[in-house]
Amino acid sequence: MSNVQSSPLEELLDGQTPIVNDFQIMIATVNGSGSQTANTVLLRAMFRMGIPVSGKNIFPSNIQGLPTWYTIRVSKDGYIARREDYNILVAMNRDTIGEDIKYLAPGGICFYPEEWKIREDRDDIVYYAMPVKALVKEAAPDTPSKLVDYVANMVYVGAMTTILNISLDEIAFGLDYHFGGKEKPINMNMAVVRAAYEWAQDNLPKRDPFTVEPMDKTEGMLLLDGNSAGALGSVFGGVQMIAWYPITPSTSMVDAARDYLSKLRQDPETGQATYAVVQAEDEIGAIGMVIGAGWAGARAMTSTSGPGVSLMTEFAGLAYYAEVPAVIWNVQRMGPSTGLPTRTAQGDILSTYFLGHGDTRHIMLFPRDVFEAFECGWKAFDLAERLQTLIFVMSDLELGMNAWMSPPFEYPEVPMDRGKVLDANAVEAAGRFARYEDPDGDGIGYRTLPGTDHPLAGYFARGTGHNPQAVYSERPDDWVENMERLARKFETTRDMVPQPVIDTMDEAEIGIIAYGTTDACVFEARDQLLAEDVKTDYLRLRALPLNDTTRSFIEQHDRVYVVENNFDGQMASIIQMEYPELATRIISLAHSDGLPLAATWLTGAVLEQEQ
Amino acid sequence: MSNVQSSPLEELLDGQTPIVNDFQIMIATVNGSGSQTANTVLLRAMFRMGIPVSGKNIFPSNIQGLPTWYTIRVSKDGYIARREDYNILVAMNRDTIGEDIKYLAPGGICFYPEEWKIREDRDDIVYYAMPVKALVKEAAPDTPSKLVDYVANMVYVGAMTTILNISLDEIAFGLDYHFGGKEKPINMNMAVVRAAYEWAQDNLPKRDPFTVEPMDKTEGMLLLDGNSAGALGSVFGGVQMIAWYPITPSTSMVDAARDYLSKLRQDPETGQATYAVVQAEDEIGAIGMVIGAGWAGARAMTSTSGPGVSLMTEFAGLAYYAEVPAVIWNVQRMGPSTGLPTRTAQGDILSTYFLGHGDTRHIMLFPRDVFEAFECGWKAFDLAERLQTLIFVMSDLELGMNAWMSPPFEYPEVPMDRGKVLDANAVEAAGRFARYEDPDGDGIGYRTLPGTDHPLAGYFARGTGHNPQAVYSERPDDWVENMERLARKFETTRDMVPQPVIDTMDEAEIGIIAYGTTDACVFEARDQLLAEDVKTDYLRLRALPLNDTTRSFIEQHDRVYVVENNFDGQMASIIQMEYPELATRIISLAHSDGLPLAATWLTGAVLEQEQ
Amino acid sequence: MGARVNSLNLSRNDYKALPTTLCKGCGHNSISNQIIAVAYELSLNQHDVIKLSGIGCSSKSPAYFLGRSHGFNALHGRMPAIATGATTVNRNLIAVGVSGDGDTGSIGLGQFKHMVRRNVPVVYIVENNGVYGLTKGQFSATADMGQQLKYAGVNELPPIDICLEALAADASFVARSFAGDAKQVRELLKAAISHKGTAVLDIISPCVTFNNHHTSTKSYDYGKEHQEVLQDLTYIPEYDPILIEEQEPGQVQTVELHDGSHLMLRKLDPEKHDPTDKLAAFRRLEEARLDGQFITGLIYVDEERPTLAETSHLIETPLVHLAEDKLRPPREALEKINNRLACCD
Amino acid sequence: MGARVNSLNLSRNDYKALPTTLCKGCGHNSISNQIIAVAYELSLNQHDVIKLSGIGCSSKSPAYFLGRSHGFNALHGRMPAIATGATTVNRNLIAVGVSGDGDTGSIGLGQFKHMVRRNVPVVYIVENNGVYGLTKGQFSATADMGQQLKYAGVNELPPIDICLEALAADASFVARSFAGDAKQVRELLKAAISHKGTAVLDIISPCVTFNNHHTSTKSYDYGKEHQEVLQDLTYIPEYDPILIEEQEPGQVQTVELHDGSHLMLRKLDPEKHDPTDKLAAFRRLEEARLDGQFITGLIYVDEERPTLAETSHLIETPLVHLAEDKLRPPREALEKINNRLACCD
Ligand SMILES: Cc1ncc(C[n+]2csc(CCOP(=O)(O)OP(=O)(O)O)c2C)c(N)n1
Ligand SMILES: Cc1ncc(C[n+]2csc(CCOP(=O)(O)OP(=O)(O)O)c2C)c(N)n1
Ligand code: SF4
Ligand code: SF4
Ligand SMILES: [Mg+2]
Ligand SMILES: [Mg+2]
Repeated sequence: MSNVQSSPLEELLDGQTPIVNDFQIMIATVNGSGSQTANTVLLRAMFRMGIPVSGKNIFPSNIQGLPTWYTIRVSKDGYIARREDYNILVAMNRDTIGEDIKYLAPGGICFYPEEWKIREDRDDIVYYAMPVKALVKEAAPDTPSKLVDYVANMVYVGAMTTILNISLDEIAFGLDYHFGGKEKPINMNMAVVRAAYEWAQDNLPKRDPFTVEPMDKTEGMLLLDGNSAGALGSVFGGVQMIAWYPITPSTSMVDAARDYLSKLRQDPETGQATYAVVQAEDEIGAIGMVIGAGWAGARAMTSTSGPGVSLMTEFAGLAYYAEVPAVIWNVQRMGPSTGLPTRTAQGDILSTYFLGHGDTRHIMLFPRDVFEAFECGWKAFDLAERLQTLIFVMSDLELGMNAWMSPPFEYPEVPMDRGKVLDANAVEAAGRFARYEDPDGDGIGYRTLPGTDHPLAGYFARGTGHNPQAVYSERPDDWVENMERLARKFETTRDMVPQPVIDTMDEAEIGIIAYGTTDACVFEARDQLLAEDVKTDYLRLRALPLNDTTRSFIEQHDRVYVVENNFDGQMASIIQMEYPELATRIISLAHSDGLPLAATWLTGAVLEQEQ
Repeated sequence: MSNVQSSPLEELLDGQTPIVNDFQIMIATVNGSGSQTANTVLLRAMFRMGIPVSGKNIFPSNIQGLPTWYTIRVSKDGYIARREDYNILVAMNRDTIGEDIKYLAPGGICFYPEEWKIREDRDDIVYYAMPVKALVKEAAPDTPSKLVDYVANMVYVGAMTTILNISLDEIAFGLDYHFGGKEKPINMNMAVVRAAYEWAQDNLPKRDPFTVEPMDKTEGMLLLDGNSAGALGSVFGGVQMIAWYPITPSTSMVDAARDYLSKLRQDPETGQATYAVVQAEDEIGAIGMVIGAGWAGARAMTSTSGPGVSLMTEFAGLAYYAEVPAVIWNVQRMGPSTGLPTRTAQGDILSTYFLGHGDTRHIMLFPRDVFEAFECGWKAFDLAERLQTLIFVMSDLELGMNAWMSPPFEYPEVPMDRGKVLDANAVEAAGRFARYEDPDGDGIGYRTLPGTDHPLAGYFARGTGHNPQAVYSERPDDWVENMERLARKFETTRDMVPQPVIDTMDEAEIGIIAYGTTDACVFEARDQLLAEDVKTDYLRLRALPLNDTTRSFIEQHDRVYVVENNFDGQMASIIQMEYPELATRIISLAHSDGLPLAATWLTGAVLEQEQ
Repeated sequence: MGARVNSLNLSRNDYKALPTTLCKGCGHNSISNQIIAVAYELSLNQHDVIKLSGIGCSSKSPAYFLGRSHGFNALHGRMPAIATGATTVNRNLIAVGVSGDGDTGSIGLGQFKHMVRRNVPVVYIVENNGVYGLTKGQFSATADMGQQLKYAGVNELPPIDICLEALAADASFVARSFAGDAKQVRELLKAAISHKGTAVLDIISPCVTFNNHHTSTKSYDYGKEHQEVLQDLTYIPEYDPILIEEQEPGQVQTVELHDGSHLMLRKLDPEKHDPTDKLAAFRRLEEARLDGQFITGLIYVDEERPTLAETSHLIETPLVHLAEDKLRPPREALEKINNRLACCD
Repeated sequence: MGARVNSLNLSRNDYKALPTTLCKGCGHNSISNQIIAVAYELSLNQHDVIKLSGIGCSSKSPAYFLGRSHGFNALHGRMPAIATGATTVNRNLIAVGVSGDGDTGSIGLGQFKHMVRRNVPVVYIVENNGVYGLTKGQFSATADMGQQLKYAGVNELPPIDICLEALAADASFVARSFAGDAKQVRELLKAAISHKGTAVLDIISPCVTFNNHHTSTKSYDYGKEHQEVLQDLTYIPEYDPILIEEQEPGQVQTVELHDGSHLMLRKLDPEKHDPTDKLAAFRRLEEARLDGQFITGLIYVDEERPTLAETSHLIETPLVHLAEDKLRPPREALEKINNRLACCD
């Protein structure tokens, strides 16, 4: 070793063991430049090497030309939450390269296009300059000019494949998968990958500790986004009608549904479909169609985001009060108002719970990952029809639009629960029919469907006050009885919705409650906390309303941290209002800046309180 | 005395002292038959005799032909809450006379048209049959046929005038007032009143104890409905634009506003107006116009009810987040959904507080009576402009459409507070302008109005994420800073909104919290409770958000009853979520059946807990 | 002597429902009566019918006819969406919708037009009285310009024309009628029920309480005096060539409706309005609007335009009749997908 | 040599704002440029202008012009309401609104039509590309029937026609143009700004990312090839009779706009479309729709129709300029009312 003063980087790297399968990559590009292909190919390649990965896209609300970041987390421990730092930067956006490099963790790597000739002025990181233009020209000289930017992204794929020791075969597989076997684009892209790979092999001596090694942790797992998973689940739930209006980040859910439906539920010869997908003129139309369909006996759903839900408010009240089944997916984004369409949040909890004027409370499901998104897809219909009401599935951009690993989806083991529906024979047998009675004591009446061939089967659904026969009534006792029945139904709901999942540690004194995508952050933070000797029990809510499991969990802990990705601590408020006698045990840990929660944030926040 | 067995009525009346100025009248009529004139004339007559009165209309959601009830409460003690029982029935609706008589309190009176020849089969009440047809024919033979039903109501006015000893002069005054001095209708109606009055003097021996006597308890007081008072207050608040869409029970507020505005704010010669009232195509349009006007610098308001508020959800979020001042009156009716348009409730508290997706909380005012409705009318504008946000005035059908006594309205003693607005000179002096900064630390930035003649004055209002310069920003720090400022503003609000009013009793152990029109019920129930030796302290909320006054009030009481006219106990929930450490002290007493709360209900409910 | 019955052995009374709670003399009541009459005459199965409405006096009226049918009293202005959902998932249903001019022309204009554009199969009746009846007499968007009402003041805005709006949205059936012309209402209703897509019936239906002054174009007097009937209409359930041949050539036009029935139009209008000519329909409507004419009859019809069910390529069986095995794809389908998405199969 | 300036001593650059974030080549950008050019040429005071929009790529564009003006980026489809409120309380403002075909034709159709009906003073530009650009390419309500897009599939519904919709709602200024025809856009913009009520400009503005295939009627190629210009337009800030007299008689029509400026129309169309004839405008539009013509130019104008401010009988002074003493009635007024309402005065 030389005895000139070593640089901070050398110090950092000196004698350091390689960092294997445990780092985060940040790929900074320009919106519309087609980096998505490159990124998912990289992601899938490592995934197929058996290494737990997750991919998150941080993109602007525009179509072309603005900064976009894609993070790939590689985690041998299976952590999939966002990491606040990143170790490997692929700097493909000239406008942001300054800031992007600034926040690269010490000891990290920065790939960038050689032709930008930037000053390599951080001495605690490794710079790898790539001759992007030259490589593209050389490897794919015939690329149409409008595809050059697109293909250029393959340069970093190739370079990273070399430097990180990714399997080139898996990259090839990934491209094949992505382009569905279409040879032309596969070959064009692969040529560039290979050129960059080889150039890096020959010219880029490895000066960093990061590397991947095959593992066996993804065997049999899937890689998918939550919108596709939810769509697929809905298809396996037998969805009959989707009415929707485009809005980020929910649009791709309906896209996926249309895609699956056309393959699984359309006669390939006649083109005849057993489903309808209607693009409405707005969200009021969309939910109205869905409610009309649900009333007529179909499994109907819509998918939207905050602004759409706000527009659905009046109809949500109607469905609640007229007791019409339907499913609404709220793929949450940042609010209030138009907010940030391309950023994630869990910010619509309170407003959805109480959506609609008058005394209203809705049922909400909280899938934490794509596996549960699939499950919610079909279960939501069972619940909606059983309970004759709206089911809100509260997804978010983080789940809906990012790439998640998952065990294979499980085929529903129970037949479709169509709820309490009387056909003509049943009405005939009863000799009477009254829509809004409570014969079973669970608050749920029996309904008939339009088209039921019996003179007593008809009824007039309405959002106005009604008696058990569904006839308009202004009588105080009719109103109160009906509200009391609805309250009974809400109680029935508590034990019917997906139950909380509890994970305990020996001698844990504190509890954590979280829901939805925040689970990933809690999962990791609990390990971090354990490392600091803070043991935690964890209850993950899967639905509202709450039930006794949650109550007892809180009773068993003096301090319960409710962790959520919003500003006001909305779920914490709901818990406090539902369990006033336990309210003081609740500590709200809420944060919302558009990004998924990071475990380090949560760990810090809990430690601050506990120490 | 004869020694035949005395009837129950005789027993009841026997030796009983007259019941003076303390009873409730129930007038049962048919919708559209014009009884409103008769009823308000009766009401006003007793009011002018110095006796505290209140009038409540229980009417159907249709135009003609369905049952309607009007109650007049006469209360020497000044109680104005609904009474559950009634002592005097005027049965003018054949369809309901059976039920109406059934619920008449023992010892009561029933006036009814002789020609119906009903069986007088209750022996614990007094029947007074009136020859309605004959009297009308005799007294007003030339009445156009379509007015006969209308004028027929004057028969019960005349008969009651005799029996209850109401001043005939005041009846005459009332008719004059009602018809604005127009001789023809005054004479026609008065002729029938007089005929019935005289007929009763001659033919109707008094067999009951009820009577009125002049008092001095209404000196200088007004008699008015809350919608008119709110409208008037808005006019004195300098309202510049009203955009609205008709909906019961808010419509009459805009009607009244138009009426007052045309007199007070329109040049009688040129017809030129200093205000605009626009009937929008729906509530989305209405609130949009109001927000456009508020942004442009005007005092703008809309008036609506639950379904309208639901439709305004998305725009409410925009105004909240873009920080645009405007005033929304929610004259609440029964919900969920279309519910009961002509019944009262305080059911939109939770949904309004959290109106809009994302982290949103709104400011709400709760007028308890017409005096405060007037006050809210102008104060809401001051608050909206000072705080640059929506102010929701939460009235209800009970306040909006019923007749209330009030001290004279007080002219605003402070000039209009137009809030933090920079004109061109101020911008010039500052040399810069950024819309969403917090120079004063109260969370409120300075705004400029369109038309401000300075090159730096312009800004782009938006519902999307923005930096202090109002430029679109997706930066996490910009988002968080903005939300933190909004939270600061919300804190500022707490001490700026109308403060709670507290009334204590010596040695009271329990507290009561109520708001809005429920005050009348609490006022009376506290006396009833005191009679049972239960002493109460009382805090009346006049606004949300809460502030420390409320916190300390709760701290001072082990048990605090939150009384409200809804099903779910919505304000109780909000208090519990705001003050988790006090949550267990809160006991929700919520009831909602479409009618205003009665003191006997509350007294019973409290006693049940306290004994 | 028993009551007269139709081919289902039902009397006219069997097509009634709850007694009306609308004002005596309200135009809406007479339209309800015509719906009852038509359903009886056509021997409609009530369980095949769904009654839909928004909010308003007009929208209440479905409670007063066809008491055995299912009904949905929706939100103000939002009946089109409910109709779209219900008829899409059950193609067998005959949807009869009743709306008001406020419901359709003000708050519901957008939904209305988009429903028309999709050609959702529904008989869409607008009971048009120029005011908001239920909220006590404000002007609606169809009120006459310059009209004065005691309560509402002067209407300063031009009226929108429901038929023109429908036509601009590519409606496949557009007619105007008058509640005072029971026969025409009935024949149009029959044709509308036989029509396969959206049938828009703009029926002037006087509000006797708030807008029946004879100066109002929405009053009985005005209607009776000014109605210009475009054609004499006869609905023929089964095609009867003899009936047609009896007519003078050139005077009678027949339109075949998609269920095989026909509408026979005997032209009364000198201009011989041809209801299959869209441009003519536009011109006729716009002229009437500019000249203040009150034309009634079939204004436009197109039996070819595909319905939403057709453009959605729906299977013939109503979706709600499909059993679980048609709705939930088989286990193997999921396995295939799992495999395709999997890491390392 | 200094930059060229206008009569306010401002350069064209002074009318710019933030750089666009729309796609390169997007039609919307070229419209923004014409707005900048026109504002510069007319020497508009930017503080007199408010820029309004809904949501969409198009609706973002007000951030890219007139950087010194106030602006309000409203909700999806709801710009009309904001425009109505702002212009009603401040009559002095010149409102320039930018919307998209999804914004106006889908979610916003109802508001749009009611705004038009009220004749709210606003230059209402629809940047019409037949798709939802910002949400990545779904068909909007103005998409061509039968059109196929890779992502969105086949559009089975007929397009709505923004101009026809405006006209049916009694619009007082209706024009259609093409983003590729900068001169026409400019002249129409100038006239629209001088117009006193709602000026609807339906400008075909290609979405180069999602709908610029030459088979689409909303593409550059199609527009260039098929544009049928109704008139050659020249906006004349001040009336110059000489300019007019130079023209061949019968070939030129001038329309006086309410601020005293004029629009000179040299007719190119053989049918000599007269933009002051409403029936003709209807016919022309509907024919174009049926025949698939792409006509551009001034389709209809009526300078007489009163604006909302006029029908509301507003005082000339903008309401927002009124001081407290004009807004809050005096103490005595309240006393009088108190007395009138009082029990026993
Ligand atoms: C969202 C909403 N806004 C307002 C109302 C109040 N409202 C009930 S009916 C009606 C107007 C009905 O007018 P129209 O459709 O013409 O029916 P008509 O009563 O004249 O038959 C209104 C505004 C409501 N029910 N819902
Ligand atoms: C209530 C609501 N629904 C949906 C969206 C999502 N959204 C944003 S822009 C847009 C369509 C814009 O299309 P268009 O008006 O044609 O504008 P373009 O982008 O084509 O210029 C939609 C559906 C939204 N912002 N708000
Ligand atoms: S108010 Fe008018 S529309 Fe309503 S029921 Fe009466 S007459 Fe008919
Ligand atoms: S996506 Fe289309 S409309 Fe949007 S900016 Fe790009 S080209 Fe323009
Ligand atoms: Mg009407
Ligand atoms: Mg578009």
